[in-house]
Amino acid sequence: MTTMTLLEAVTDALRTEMRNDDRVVVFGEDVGRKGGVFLATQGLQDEFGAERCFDTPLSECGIVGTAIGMALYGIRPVAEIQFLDFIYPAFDQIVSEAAKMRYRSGGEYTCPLVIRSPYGGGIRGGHYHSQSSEAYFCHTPGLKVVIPSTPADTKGLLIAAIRDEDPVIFLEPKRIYRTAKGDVPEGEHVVPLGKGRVVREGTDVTVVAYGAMVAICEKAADEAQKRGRSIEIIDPRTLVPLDEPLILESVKKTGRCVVVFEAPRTCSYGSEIAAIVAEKAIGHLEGPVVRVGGFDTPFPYSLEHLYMPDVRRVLLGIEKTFNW
Amino acid sequence: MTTMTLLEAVTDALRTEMRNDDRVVVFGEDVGRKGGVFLATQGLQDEFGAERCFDTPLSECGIVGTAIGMALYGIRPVAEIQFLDFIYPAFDQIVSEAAKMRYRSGGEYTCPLVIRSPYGGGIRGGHYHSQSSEAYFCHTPGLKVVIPSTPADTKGLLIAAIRDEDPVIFLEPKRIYRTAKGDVPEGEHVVPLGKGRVVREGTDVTVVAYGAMVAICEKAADEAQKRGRSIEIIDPRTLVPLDEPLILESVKKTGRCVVVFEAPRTCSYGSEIAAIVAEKAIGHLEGPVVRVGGFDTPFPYSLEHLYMPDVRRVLLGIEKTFNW
Amino acid sequence: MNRTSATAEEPFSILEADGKAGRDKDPNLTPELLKRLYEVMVTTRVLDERALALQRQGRIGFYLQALGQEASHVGAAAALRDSDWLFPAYRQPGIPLLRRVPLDDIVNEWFGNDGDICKGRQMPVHYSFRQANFVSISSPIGTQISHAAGAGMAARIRGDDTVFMAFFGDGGTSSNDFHCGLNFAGVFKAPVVFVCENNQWAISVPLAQQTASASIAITASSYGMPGVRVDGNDVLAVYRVCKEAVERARKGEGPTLVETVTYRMASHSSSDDAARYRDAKIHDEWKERDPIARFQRYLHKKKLWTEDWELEIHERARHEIHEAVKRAEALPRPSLDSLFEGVFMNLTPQLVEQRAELLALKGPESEELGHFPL
Amino acid sequence: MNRTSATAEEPFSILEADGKAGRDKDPNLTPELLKRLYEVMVTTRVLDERALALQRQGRIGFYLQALGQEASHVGAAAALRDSDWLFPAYRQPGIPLLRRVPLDDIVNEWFGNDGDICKGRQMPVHYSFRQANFVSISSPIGTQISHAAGAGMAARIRGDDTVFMAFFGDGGTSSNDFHCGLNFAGVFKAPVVFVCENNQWAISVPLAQQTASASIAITASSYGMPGVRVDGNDVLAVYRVCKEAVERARKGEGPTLVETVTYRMASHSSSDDAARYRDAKIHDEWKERDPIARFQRYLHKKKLWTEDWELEIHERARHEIHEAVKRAEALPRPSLDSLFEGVFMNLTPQLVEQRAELLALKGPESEELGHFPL
Ligand SMILES: Cc1ncc(C[n+]2csc(CCOP(=O)(O)OP(=O)(O)O)c2C)c(N)n1
Ligand SMILES: Cc1ncc(C[n+]2csc(CCOP(=O)(O)OP(=O)(O)O)c2C)c(N)n1
Ligand SMILES: [Mg+2]
Ligand SMILES: [Mg+2]
Repeated sequence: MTTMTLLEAVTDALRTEMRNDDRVVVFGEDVGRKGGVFLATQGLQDEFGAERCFDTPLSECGIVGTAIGMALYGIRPVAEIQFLDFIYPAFDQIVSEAAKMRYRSGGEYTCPLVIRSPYGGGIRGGHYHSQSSEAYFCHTPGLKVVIPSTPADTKGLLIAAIRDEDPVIFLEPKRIYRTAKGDVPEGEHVVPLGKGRVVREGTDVTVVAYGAMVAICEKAADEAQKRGRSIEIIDPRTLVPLDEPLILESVKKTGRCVVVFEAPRTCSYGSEIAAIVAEKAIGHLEGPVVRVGGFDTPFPYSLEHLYMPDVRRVLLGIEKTFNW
Repeated sequence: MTTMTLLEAVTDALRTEMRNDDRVVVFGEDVGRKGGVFLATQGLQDEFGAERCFDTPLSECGIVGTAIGMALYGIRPVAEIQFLDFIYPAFDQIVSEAAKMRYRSGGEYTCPLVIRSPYGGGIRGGHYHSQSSEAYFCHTPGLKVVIPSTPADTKGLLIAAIRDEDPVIFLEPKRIYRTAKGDVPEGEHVVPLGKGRVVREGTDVTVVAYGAMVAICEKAADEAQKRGRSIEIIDPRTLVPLDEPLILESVKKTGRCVVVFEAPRTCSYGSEIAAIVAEKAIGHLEGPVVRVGGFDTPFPYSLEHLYMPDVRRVLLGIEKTFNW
Repeated sequence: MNRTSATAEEPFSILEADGKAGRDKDPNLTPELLKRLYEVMVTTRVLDERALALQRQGRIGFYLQALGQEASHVGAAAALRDSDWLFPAYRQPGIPLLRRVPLDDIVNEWFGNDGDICKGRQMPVHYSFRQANFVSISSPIGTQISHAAGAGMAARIRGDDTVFMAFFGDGGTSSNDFHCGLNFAGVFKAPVVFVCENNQWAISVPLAQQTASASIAITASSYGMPGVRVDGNDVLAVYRVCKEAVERARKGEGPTLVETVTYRMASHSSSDDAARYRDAKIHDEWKERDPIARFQRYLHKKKLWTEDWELEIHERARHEIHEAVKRAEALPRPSLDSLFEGVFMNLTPQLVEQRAELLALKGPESEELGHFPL
Repeated sequence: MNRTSATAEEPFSILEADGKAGRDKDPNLTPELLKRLYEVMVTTRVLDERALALQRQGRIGFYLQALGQEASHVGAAAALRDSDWLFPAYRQPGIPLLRRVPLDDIVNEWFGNDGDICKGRQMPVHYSFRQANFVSISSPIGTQISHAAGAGMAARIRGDDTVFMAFFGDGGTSSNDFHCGLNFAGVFKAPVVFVCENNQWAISVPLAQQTASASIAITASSYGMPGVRVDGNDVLAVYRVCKEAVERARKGEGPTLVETVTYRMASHSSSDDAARYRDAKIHDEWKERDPIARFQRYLHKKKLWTEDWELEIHERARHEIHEAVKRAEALPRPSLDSLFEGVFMNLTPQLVEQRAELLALKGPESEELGHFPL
């Protein structure tokens, strides 16, 4: 075990898999010499050479399009999109090509690739360096979507993603890149995709949260505890495929559910969790399923701290499941 | 009143607004000389000239990017995307630019434009000529999303969309382009955005459906009636902004809710309706909120008729709200 | 100081009207290869005709012909080794034939039946033939261009000498992927030959509305690669130009853009009627340059062509297609189960549940579907 | 027959090292215009320095300098009429000054305060100045290129003689919108001048990794428009080249691509440290070609420059910026209400409800945010 930040865990995972499998290549804008704008790929070009860790022209479309070509040919691309806000020029390649390749070819051609990208608010990045667009990818059949919230999970899930035979969108909560610290196993460490994590057990309300929202929910749970509410927090870790039983069993136990996320509310992943609960645990619900998310506005700069769910809003959400 | 098909209503709306407002221009791939692959723009180039109805190069990115530039400058672009499946090369322009222009500039610059596109399955178009991706747009703050299900609504909503001061994604259910026929008012006819429609009244279950699914639900409701279930069908018509009260009041009356849509289930608009109901009408629910949608697979060709919700599946969904 | 736009150079050609090869230009291919090229081109045309007829009879849902473009894609692909990869668009039906893909695999795809490699997921002509290194075709225009660049980059990283060939139309040059695909290929010196079949039309949009560039080939300089214009109705010229490009790629000298200048003789697809927007006169001019007739005259001169042989090719093609169609029509639809397979390598719990939902349905399946594109 | 890639031509320049104008090249601008250009360039540099200092002091969150590129964008924009439109990127701070945008409007944007035209929605330097026909800047690279093409198409449709100028970097030429924007402009003969400020770097990626093209200007021929390479550190040359392009556009002769060859003297932004990836030697070479010093020598020769005047410009700029900053720092944040305004023209019921939710919150606002980009 070594203590590291979530950001260091990203680098550690990449290094581990690049050592382990020489088919793994890492590329994107500024990932080579500079080591990435967040320095997530620092040292990789030095260790593995510019053939396996390299800079690309400024084209997300090209990054993903060529990653697909590489995956088709049989190497293992791990592409970085500098900020998730800039992934849209590649949207066609992701949605029309990577996601559908296996299905449309009857399994003849497949796309085992990883697209890593920092996402979410909390670093004063404003409109275009803060968005949480996981829902777009979750809505697209054929993509796996993974979001870690701890350094250990980051390493284990990223390694699992690289080894996966299907395209994985791996979203890194940049707000906690350096604030989330924890013990991380050295060398091989795999956290299987599709398995959630009970962050803390509780009996009164189930709170589902991922990424940077997990820590906020833990603080809120501490507060709620003081007010006599016992909160169970579930971090799904893999949004697609989802560990539904973990969530449903918890909700059946607590009878209440709050989903916390940063994205705009409409058609969000929060809506998805709410819909699943409303479809499959209705008989156990003792209150409304409450979504605590971003607002249905673009992401602001100066009022960022009000836009994002904070402890106050999580607590209010919890209260709503009791008083409605 | 004239009887026309939904497709003819599209043309009628375009013609009416082009006559009414000389700032309105119509363009896209093959919309000029050929009149569109579905012939929705037939006759417009003849009547209004190639300056106001014209063909573009094969670039959705360019179509939407230039449409935004036109809207900024003050004319009223109505862009056609040949099939909704091909809108993704323009996704960045739609999500990062059109949707955010007013907000990010503090209202200095705005984007009143319409993107029209045929969507949905049912014409044996397989993988890439059948998708329903309304959820991507609904999840994007700053976009209005409209889907008509009758010829009269098509005309009224499209005219409202062209007159709207914000970007509107206008999705046309191509499966019923020629099969949906009905009376349409001549000349000016505006159906305001944001108002839903009660397709039929009923007391036992609220079915929310839009586009080509409305007609399927009407058939299912007839069947259900025979079995003693009284179905209320609501067509929201505008997905964003949604006429929530119309749906919530209906659900509060019936105590049951089924949402029917063609898109893959996860993070769909169906999930959104379910989430709203689970948040705001929980005390009135007597059964689970059921989503009857496409499956979480890419759209198939040969098994299309099994992929899309049909009367059988709507009936099963209705039954699930009673027996669960 | 204003660099004004270049004018288009004349396409390189070899075959002259009378069937002779231009001075010093004949690539002197072996009789076997010459005959093979001809046979594939003719078979392609027969296949195309039969498929369109099936569509007109309502037996398959859609079809897209390559009439008049047989030399352009067959000549290009023939410059490759079998181990080289193809990233095709939808208008290169001759390539599967050239690569000896079994006819049943082709025909079953049209029907989307249980024998279809793609399990009936895509419309007709969206083939995938892994055995032939023929990568799955998709409908969105241009996307395969950056795939080819990426595969080329991968081969370079691995140290393989595989060469990659991507096909697309004049319309495809306007796509996002044309720009980023050629750009990446140029920067990373990917071993790719980009073949633009410039057939003058993108559905109803003529070339002049597609780009103001004097030619497609000159755009190559934007990407630091050579660009070549070649007569797309001249199979020898296309072959020779592509052969050079393939050699360059294999030697590590990077990508080439080849523009084959040709003409789409048919309507865009079975859903289209080109008479609505196209001048018949130009059509007739191109008919004069029919790639099969031109090549036939050359072979005739070389005494490699006889009427009997011609008949034999036609007969064999018709017969084999007929038999394959018979077999294809006897096959059922893909199983209901197959709907859920291959979204991922393994079924997710959600897909297992959704499959169960579908399997539990009772009553007749409804099938009131429309036609493409209505 | 292989059309090999062109080599780059030398950039057009006027100002010689000693401050003379090259033979027959001097555009003979009026003393007023010459002095105005110089003043704007110097003020731009002062503004940039002050802003970076504020960022280093933690008073604003982010900044992006244009150090060394003052001639490139000021010279280009000066070729326009005030009624012409600008579609800028984020590295043209001189243009608002040229167009006499009030300093407060600029400075308030850095602070994202209640006086900010953009209501604090965007990071510093993402200005919008409608009064100055300066269109809202966004972060995604390249998107403004196709907007400019579209606006140009619209003006043609309306019969207006407005000209449009879009700015972007060498990195921006790899974007989807560079390709489709120039393509549409070429096909529709839009009255647009596309100015690529080729400063050799896109953050840490050098030009050679961005494109294998010999230059940016030669890519113009892909779009059937003229392309011009100009010395971007020579304000007279940039002005003259752009003036010609603007005239062409206004006469209905279509778009031009101008490549200004320059160098990004600073790090990419306040978050970047160019020493990590860039050779200091080349940096020093470019310092020799400083656009302000070069222009100063020319003015000096023409007796239009004095030390006093120089001091005066600096003093005035520093003073005015200082005052504007003082006013800006006194302003509060935008109101909480403002968070929900301007998503659409009118608030939707959903937004009204969400606003109420936020307004109902009690207790202290938490603000444990990180820094950009950490
Ligand atoms: C991204 C995208 N937009 C639109 C279409 C619809 N479409 C299908 S084929 C075609 C024209 C293609 O023209 P070209 O690339 O020249 O190829 P050709 O058909 O001439 O072989 C269009 C517009 C599509 N398939 N993909
Ligand atoms: C689509 C997109 N991808 C990535 C980024 C991150 N990014 C910001 S500036 C920049 C480099 C831009 O280089 P260039 O276009 O040459 O402009 P310069 O900064 O040199 O003026 C990058 C990669 C972005 N803003 N948008
Ligand atoms: Mg074509
Ligand atoms: Mg640059």
